[in-house]
Amino acid sequence: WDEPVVMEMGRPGGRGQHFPAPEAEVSEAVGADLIPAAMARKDRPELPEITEFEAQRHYLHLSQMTLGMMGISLFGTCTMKYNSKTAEFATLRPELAEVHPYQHPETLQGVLEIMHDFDGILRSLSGMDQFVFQAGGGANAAYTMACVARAYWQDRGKLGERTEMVTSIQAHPCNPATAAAAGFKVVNLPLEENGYPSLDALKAAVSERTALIMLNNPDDMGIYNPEIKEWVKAAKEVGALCFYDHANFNGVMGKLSARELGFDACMFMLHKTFGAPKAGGGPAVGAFGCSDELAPYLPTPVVVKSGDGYALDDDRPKSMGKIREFWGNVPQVVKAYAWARAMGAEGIDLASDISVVANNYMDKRLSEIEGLARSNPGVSAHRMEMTRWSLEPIAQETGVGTVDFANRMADYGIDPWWMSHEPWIVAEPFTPEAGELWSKEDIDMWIDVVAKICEEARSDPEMVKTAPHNQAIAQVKGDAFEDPSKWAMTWRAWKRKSGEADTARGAA
Amino acid sequence: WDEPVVMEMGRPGGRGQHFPAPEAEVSEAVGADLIPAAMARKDRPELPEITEFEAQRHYLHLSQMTLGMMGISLFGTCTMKYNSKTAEFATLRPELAEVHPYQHPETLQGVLEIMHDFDGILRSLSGMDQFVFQAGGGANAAYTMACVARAYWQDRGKLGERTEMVTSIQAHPCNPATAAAAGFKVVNLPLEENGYPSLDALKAAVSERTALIMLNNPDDMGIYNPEIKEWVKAAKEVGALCFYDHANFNGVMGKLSARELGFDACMFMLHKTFGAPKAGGGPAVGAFGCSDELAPYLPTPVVVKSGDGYALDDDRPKSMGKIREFWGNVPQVVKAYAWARAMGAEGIDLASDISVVANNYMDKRLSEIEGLARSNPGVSAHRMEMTRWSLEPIAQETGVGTVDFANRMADYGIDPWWMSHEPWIVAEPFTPEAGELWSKEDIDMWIDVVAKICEEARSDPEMVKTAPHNQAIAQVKGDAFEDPSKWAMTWRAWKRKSGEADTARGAA
Amino acid sequence: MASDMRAHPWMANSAPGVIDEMLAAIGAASVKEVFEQIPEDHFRKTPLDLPPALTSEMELRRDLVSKLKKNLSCEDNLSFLGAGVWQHHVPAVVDEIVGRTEFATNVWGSYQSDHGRNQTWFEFSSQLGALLNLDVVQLPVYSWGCAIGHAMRMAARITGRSKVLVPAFSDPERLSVIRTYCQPMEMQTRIEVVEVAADPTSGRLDLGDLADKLGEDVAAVYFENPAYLGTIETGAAEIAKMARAAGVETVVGVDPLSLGVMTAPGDYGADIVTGPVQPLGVHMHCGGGAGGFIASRDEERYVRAYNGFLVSVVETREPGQLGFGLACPHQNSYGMRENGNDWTGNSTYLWAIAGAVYMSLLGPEGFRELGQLIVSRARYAAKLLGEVPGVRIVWPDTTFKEFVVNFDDTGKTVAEVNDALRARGIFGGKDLSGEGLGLGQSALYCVTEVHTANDIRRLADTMKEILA
Amino acid sequence: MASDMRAHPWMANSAPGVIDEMLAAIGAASVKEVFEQIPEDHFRKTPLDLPPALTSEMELRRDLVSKLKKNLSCEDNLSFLGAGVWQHHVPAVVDEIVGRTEFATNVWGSYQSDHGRNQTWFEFSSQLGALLNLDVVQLPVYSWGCAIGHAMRMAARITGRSKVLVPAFSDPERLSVIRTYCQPMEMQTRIEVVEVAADPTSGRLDLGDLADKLGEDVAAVYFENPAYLGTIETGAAEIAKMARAAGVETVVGVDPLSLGVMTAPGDYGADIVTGPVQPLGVHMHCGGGAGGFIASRDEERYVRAYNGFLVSVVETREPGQLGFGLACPHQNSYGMRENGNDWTGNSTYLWAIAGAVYMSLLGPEGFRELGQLIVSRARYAAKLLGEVPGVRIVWPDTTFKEFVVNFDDTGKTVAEVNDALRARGIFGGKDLSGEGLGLGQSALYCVTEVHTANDIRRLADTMKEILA
Repeated sequence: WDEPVVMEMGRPGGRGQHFPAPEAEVSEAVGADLIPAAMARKDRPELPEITEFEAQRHYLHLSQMTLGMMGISLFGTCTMKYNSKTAEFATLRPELAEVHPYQHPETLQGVLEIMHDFDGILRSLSGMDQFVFQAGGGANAAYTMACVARAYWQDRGKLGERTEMVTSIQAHPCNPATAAAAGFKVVNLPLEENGYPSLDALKAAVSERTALIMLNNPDDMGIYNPEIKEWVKAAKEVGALCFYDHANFNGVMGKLSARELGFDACMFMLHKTFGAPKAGGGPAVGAFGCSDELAPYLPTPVVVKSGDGYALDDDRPKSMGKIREFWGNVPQVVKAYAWARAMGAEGIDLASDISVVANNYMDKRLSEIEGLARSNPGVSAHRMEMTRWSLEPIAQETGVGTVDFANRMADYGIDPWWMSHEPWIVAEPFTPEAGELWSKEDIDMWIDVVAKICEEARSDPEMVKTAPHNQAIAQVKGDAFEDPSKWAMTWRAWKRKSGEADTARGAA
Repeated sequence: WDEPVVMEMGRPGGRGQHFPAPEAEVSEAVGADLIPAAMARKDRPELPEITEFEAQRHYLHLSQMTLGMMGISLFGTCTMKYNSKTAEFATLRPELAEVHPYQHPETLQGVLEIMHDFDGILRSLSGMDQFVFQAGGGANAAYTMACVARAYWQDRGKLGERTEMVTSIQAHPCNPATAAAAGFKVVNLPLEENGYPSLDALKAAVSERTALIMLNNPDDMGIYNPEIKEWVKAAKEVGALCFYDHANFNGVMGKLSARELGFDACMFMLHKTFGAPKAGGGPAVGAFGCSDELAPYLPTPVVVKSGDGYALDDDRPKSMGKIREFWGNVPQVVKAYAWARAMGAEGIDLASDISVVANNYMDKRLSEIEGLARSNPGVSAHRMEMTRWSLEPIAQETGVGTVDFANRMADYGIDPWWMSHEPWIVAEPFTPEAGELWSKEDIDMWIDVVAKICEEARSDPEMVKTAPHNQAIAQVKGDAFEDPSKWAMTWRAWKRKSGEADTARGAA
Repeated sequence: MASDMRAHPWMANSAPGVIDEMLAAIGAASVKEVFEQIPEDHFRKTPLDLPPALTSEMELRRDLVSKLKKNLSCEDNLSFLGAGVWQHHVPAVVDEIVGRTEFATNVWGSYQSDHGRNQTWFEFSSQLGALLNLDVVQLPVYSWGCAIGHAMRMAARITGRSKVLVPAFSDPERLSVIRTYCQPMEMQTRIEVVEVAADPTSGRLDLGDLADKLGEDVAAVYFENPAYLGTIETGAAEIAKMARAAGVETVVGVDPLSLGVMTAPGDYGADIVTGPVQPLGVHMHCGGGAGGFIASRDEERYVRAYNGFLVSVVETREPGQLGFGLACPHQNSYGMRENGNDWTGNSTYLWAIAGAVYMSLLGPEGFRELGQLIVSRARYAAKLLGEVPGVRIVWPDTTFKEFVVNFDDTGKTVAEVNDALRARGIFGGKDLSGEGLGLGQSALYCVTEVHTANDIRRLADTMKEILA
Repeated sequence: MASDMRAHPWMANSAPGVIDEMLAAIGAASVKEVFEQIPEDHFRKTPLDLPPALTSEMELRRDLVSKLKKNLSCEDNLSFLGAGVWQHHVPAVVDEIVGRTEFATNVWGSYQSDHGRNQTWFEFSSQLGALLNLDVVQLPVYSWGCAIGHAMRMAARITGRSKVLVPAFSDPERLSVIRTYCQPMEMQTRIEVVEVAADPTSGRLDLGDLADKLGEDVAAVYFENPAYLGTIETGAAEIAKMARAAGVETVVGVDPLSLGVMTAPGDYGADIVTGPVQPLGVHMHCGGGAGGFIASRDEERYVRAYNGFLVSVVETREPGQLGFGLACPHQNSYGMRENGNDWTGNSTYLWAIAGAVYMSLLGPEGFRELGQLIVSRARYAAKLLGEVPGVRIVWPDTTFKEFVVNFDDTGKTVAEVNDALRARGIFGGKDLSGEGLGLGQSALYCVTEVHTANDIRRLADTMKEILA
């Protein structure tokens, strides 16, 4: 579809929705011009004037111009899952969609029961004592950890002293970023030859200043830090709290228990590991769980069993306060509960088996393609649920790099791959993850496309560099993105900057 | 998408749905092997073995490979409407979707109220005294007419004598076909120079043998028969029943009343004029309405008001019997009710205004394109809501005909046009209809595409004849469709006939 | 149009000025002028009398939802109603796909632009063919009854005969439709519908009576498997053999959900097979989920006798590529008007899409498990109900999902029992007492995969309570 | 995997033999082998203790639906709850679009493959910008409270100051989030949150107190319009002027549904504007419909201070074609980890899609009509409730959709009133009595376009009845 921007569509007086005039008795009782003159809007917002059908058709076109899981996506660090429509439709029923979080708990027993039961499921998977679902994503759960740690140290009168958070340079950016936003100083440990920071480095980094450590394991390379128990021990020895960022849980589901490894808290991404939709970036849930020792500091409310029913516990005087309004993205919690129920213990265990086996199968086949290199080539052990790869050899040979590959993949109906979080320790990186959803046939086809683009990079590098070629639009020009005179985050700004109109009313 | 046939997908043992084993107490109580040996299936049906996700993705791909109202469709005789999702979602609620037609009427008061109210709306629009919704489409409503006529004449002891149905050669094929299927002999009146059969011809055709006449007005040419009142009078004079097939109601909504014109019965296509989805061919509803005189012969049950509530009247001894099981495609009736409520009397009247004005606007612009000819060029009056056009001039000039144009239109994101019902009185016909939904911009773009293809027909006829070129698949080869050794209505048959496999188990 | 009227959200050209713009282009002075073909005295005199317009979606929605909420549903109540529309599990993916606006659209469509839909249709026929073990499946017609009606007329066309045999224990609803398709007797082209007696001990066809009636004037014999009253027709192969010997077409009706555990009709000699589409992933929709399929062996005489749309896979101009189109398009009423086979038109093709998705989700194992589960739970229900004092299961051990429950010894009518059940949130079985089947105060109960053992015990316990 | 286990419908490679096939390709002898990195003593000792698996969709659905049905909804009850999540009409087309699997997908996506999504995001920002009269709109963050938190931190970054002013009458839920973002005091980088007194006669900001507190250490002043307690801040332009004079950023919170009738914040001097996304076509979802937007004027110092995703329209390699991508991608935490602006991650971007569709459906006239309708009905409700003996409307004539109802003179607590209402199918307003606002037994009532005059009379009549 050659689809215009909605702001260009329509005609004067076109309507997509009517609202009735107030009932006669209402107008008679209250009159007109109810907004105080000082605040009454005088201009007419420059919105499109289109019919209901035109809005529907426009956005249906745009949806069709979105690959969104329609192809094959082995997007590493995001763990592609099947998003059950059964769960989706259940949450769209008025019994959940038309429910207000301030309703009396007596009217919320169904959803509270599900949240309580799901808390129990996560407790079993992690060994933690209490979960909350208020955080709106994994990063927000990391922030929750930082804020819980603040409350914990504040309660002990040590907040001014415990000023540091220690993590690995390979940890997800949200860990250092949220800790910093919460006011902690971040200590990043570099990787050593085994692919993870050394225990000695950790021991050197932690001290009486350390408030907490925040870690992934395995990391995005697919490397598992086998000294993790010693890490936790070293951190505990200086009194620091230990947080397990379970972003890469898929390969260890049912295999590891964060609590058994000694961690005080952990988080699960329900929109990732637990099959709730990610929806292009939320609504999401970072389920945060912790030990009884940290539970008093959790954000409120906490769902608790109360007699025969369920209640919301708001009376937690040591609570860190709210990380976000209300109780969280409740429908996503219900979908995650549905995923866990549909999988069951045996299914979850099998899923991590498949996930790791499939990643190693993929590794094997990728290693046979000329021009690719596996990260940490010295680590020969089987990787976990994903592996970071590098295009450095072929990039040096052809000049075609990972961004070009990503652009070209879309032409094959394949979602562009995930390259790497910052910093790019591995040159020209990409990070595929097979998970338990994709069939062997899908994985094979994905690898075939990578191999095909390698060939194309050699035979016609320019074509790859100018990809995509059969997508809705051609490659975008990147120069505007950092140029204040060109970037345009709204149509207003675009019209003003592109000189298309003189209607930049109200612009700065 | 290069999408395989589902029968080729999957892997042995792949599953898309589980069903639980019977509960232990059930198995204990009833045992196993419950199907008598003579009827117990021994072979395994050759169905695909795929995951839930693979089924979803496959059919999502196929949906994306379906234009389905995503473009612009001015498909004549079908009256494209906006299908409200508001109504769609309402009917998908369990309060209607999970309702059984044999429930006690006390448990069906909501849907009965809507059907009763909608009956009232159609009564007002037509002047008839009672509507039923049992017929599953317009053709089925025509068949209902034929069967009601049978019951009417049987009741009068005249069924053996009243053996003929008179109609116009331009009436929708369902009229003669259903009358013939009901056992009547069909008398077709030819068109005369004004574009409709003459009153004299009608008078000559009707007699004591005539059971009924069945007519559209306006017809698919957009020509209105101004002598229709005289026709009805002539038919009545010989005692025949008169049926108004309101397939082309869109241009006369709110303008004409079938009963005021003298008709005994009429039908409305709810999936067409009344905004219920056509869904590629049903479920649909042909709402059949008639006078009090014919009402006793209607199929049962009829929704009636009963005290404070609503009931299903089954006790109608003169009824023709059932035209179809149950009461009809009830959700479509609800959607049609919703359409009528959303439009209101003023909106319906306006819609027929727009419909006829837009058709004449289209006529004007089409007449400016070289190579097209309007049917019945002698009729200069403004046409009704559609007009039949002919490509004869350009076909003679270039060899490119209406089928070729239709193939090519899809390449522009435009639904191929409707050509004509049989018989093709007009050579190389096409029949556009604008209706009230499409914007002037849409209509203009549609006409621009027609003009463009005319140019293409002149500059590159071969290209047009081999279209489509940018659809999911290329032009199909038609030779198999009439060849028993090649046609293949199932994958089983295809495998057998294409020699792809020897698994034609059970084939004839 | 009054100039102060708001543009309607469903009519782009109702925006101010657009009509005038088009009139100007036409050169017409007024809207009235474009209606010039209609004589003045044809315009209606009675003003329209419709309820107030609800152009606001919010008001429209409230009207619809508040009215529909007056219904009681089989989701909030425990229902044992079947008999032509059955409560089965509908997978969410089926709902998703049939709800896609590309499919749930107002267009009738075309093969050029709607390849995906065509393929889905073909996949419906292909998968159903795999369940039936038959090579030709037509796109569905309005309902099972209509499918039987067309099948009867096909048989008459093929054989040139004009009598059909149906079981005495036929669903009155379907039978009424069949009669509509075949009769009345006064019509020259009528087909006579004759009933074959039932064996009262088993509910199955009385083969002796069948043998008597299978004459040279008979076009077809029809039976169902499982039958209307739930019984399994174990004599199916024998019936087909007898029919073939008499030059009679064997027309069968089957529940497609039984075919994971019951023999495919293509394997016991059926010539034409019909059945309901609704069990294949379509909600009951208050009866609006109905649809009927027709299938047959792949012989030209059958194929040429179909009334509707036959989707065939074919090659395209692109080597190796497959496409889809309509086979034998000229034999239907679109092609031949009154000389076509019966008639066709809009039907229930959206349910073909539902069925395609449904069958692909279940696969061979899903159908087997489903059949197993249904028959087990149905037998369990029959067993528990049979243990309620005064209640008798008429044919206890030959049922797929439906069975006849007799209340004669309870002193209560079915209507009374059902009223009492309904007051307790249970919709009892369909009342058979008025159907002239000679079964007294009997009801037809339907049990499917949606009924758990608990649900069934609740029914039996409630039955005990109200009959105590 | 036990070999007799059925393949799971959500795991293609759980089909028999596939794992073995992959192991063979790898050259691994067992699944155990691929886990070789994990030391033996790390594997969990406690077995998983989860409820039984519901691999059958039918059973899963039943579990979910039967549990959710224990909730009472605002559809079946008449609710006057607002305060951060409000019951508004959601057009069906919005539900359709956000439910499309292309959007409601598990992928995070990419700009190359998801052009349609990118454009929809841009259209969200563009339309919201048109309502706000501002040129920069970021994709939404988790919630309104989070949006304010980020805005405060932006202001602190921009000004280099570390104190923010908030109204004394603040929503405690949002205020708690703001405090989480700014404090605690022990942290070196903390931002102090100071309350500005309210004028008790109007509920508006006390401009005298504001003037006193606007010092050189103040980064931002925050107020809402309409405010938490429903009042309209008529002094908005004055506040912004005072702030600008003090070098302080004016941060405003607005209800986007008010902007058809209320002045755009871009027109009264707001520097950074926040607000809830939920009213723009998102269901309440038990609070899961929350989302918060942040917008500002198009100056580099603002743009460089954003924490999240800024979608910009740009040209593509194809002349005349427009595409979309992320502006300033390196300033967020993905680009700079702990040195980025706050942090970003998954957020509530699906609601940007809802908002885009919603705003395109309403257009300028829809927003005007909607605003008119809401304010009229809210005032009507305030009027009728104010006529109930003992009930007092605290600020009767300055409200948009919410207003404070005081019950002190009725002798009943809000909790008692609400219990009595609930027993009659009405969810009363939010209880303010425990919030330390000094408003006694007061509740915050919310009235929107979904409440008809009848609904409102029903509330007033019921209130009379229970207070009689």
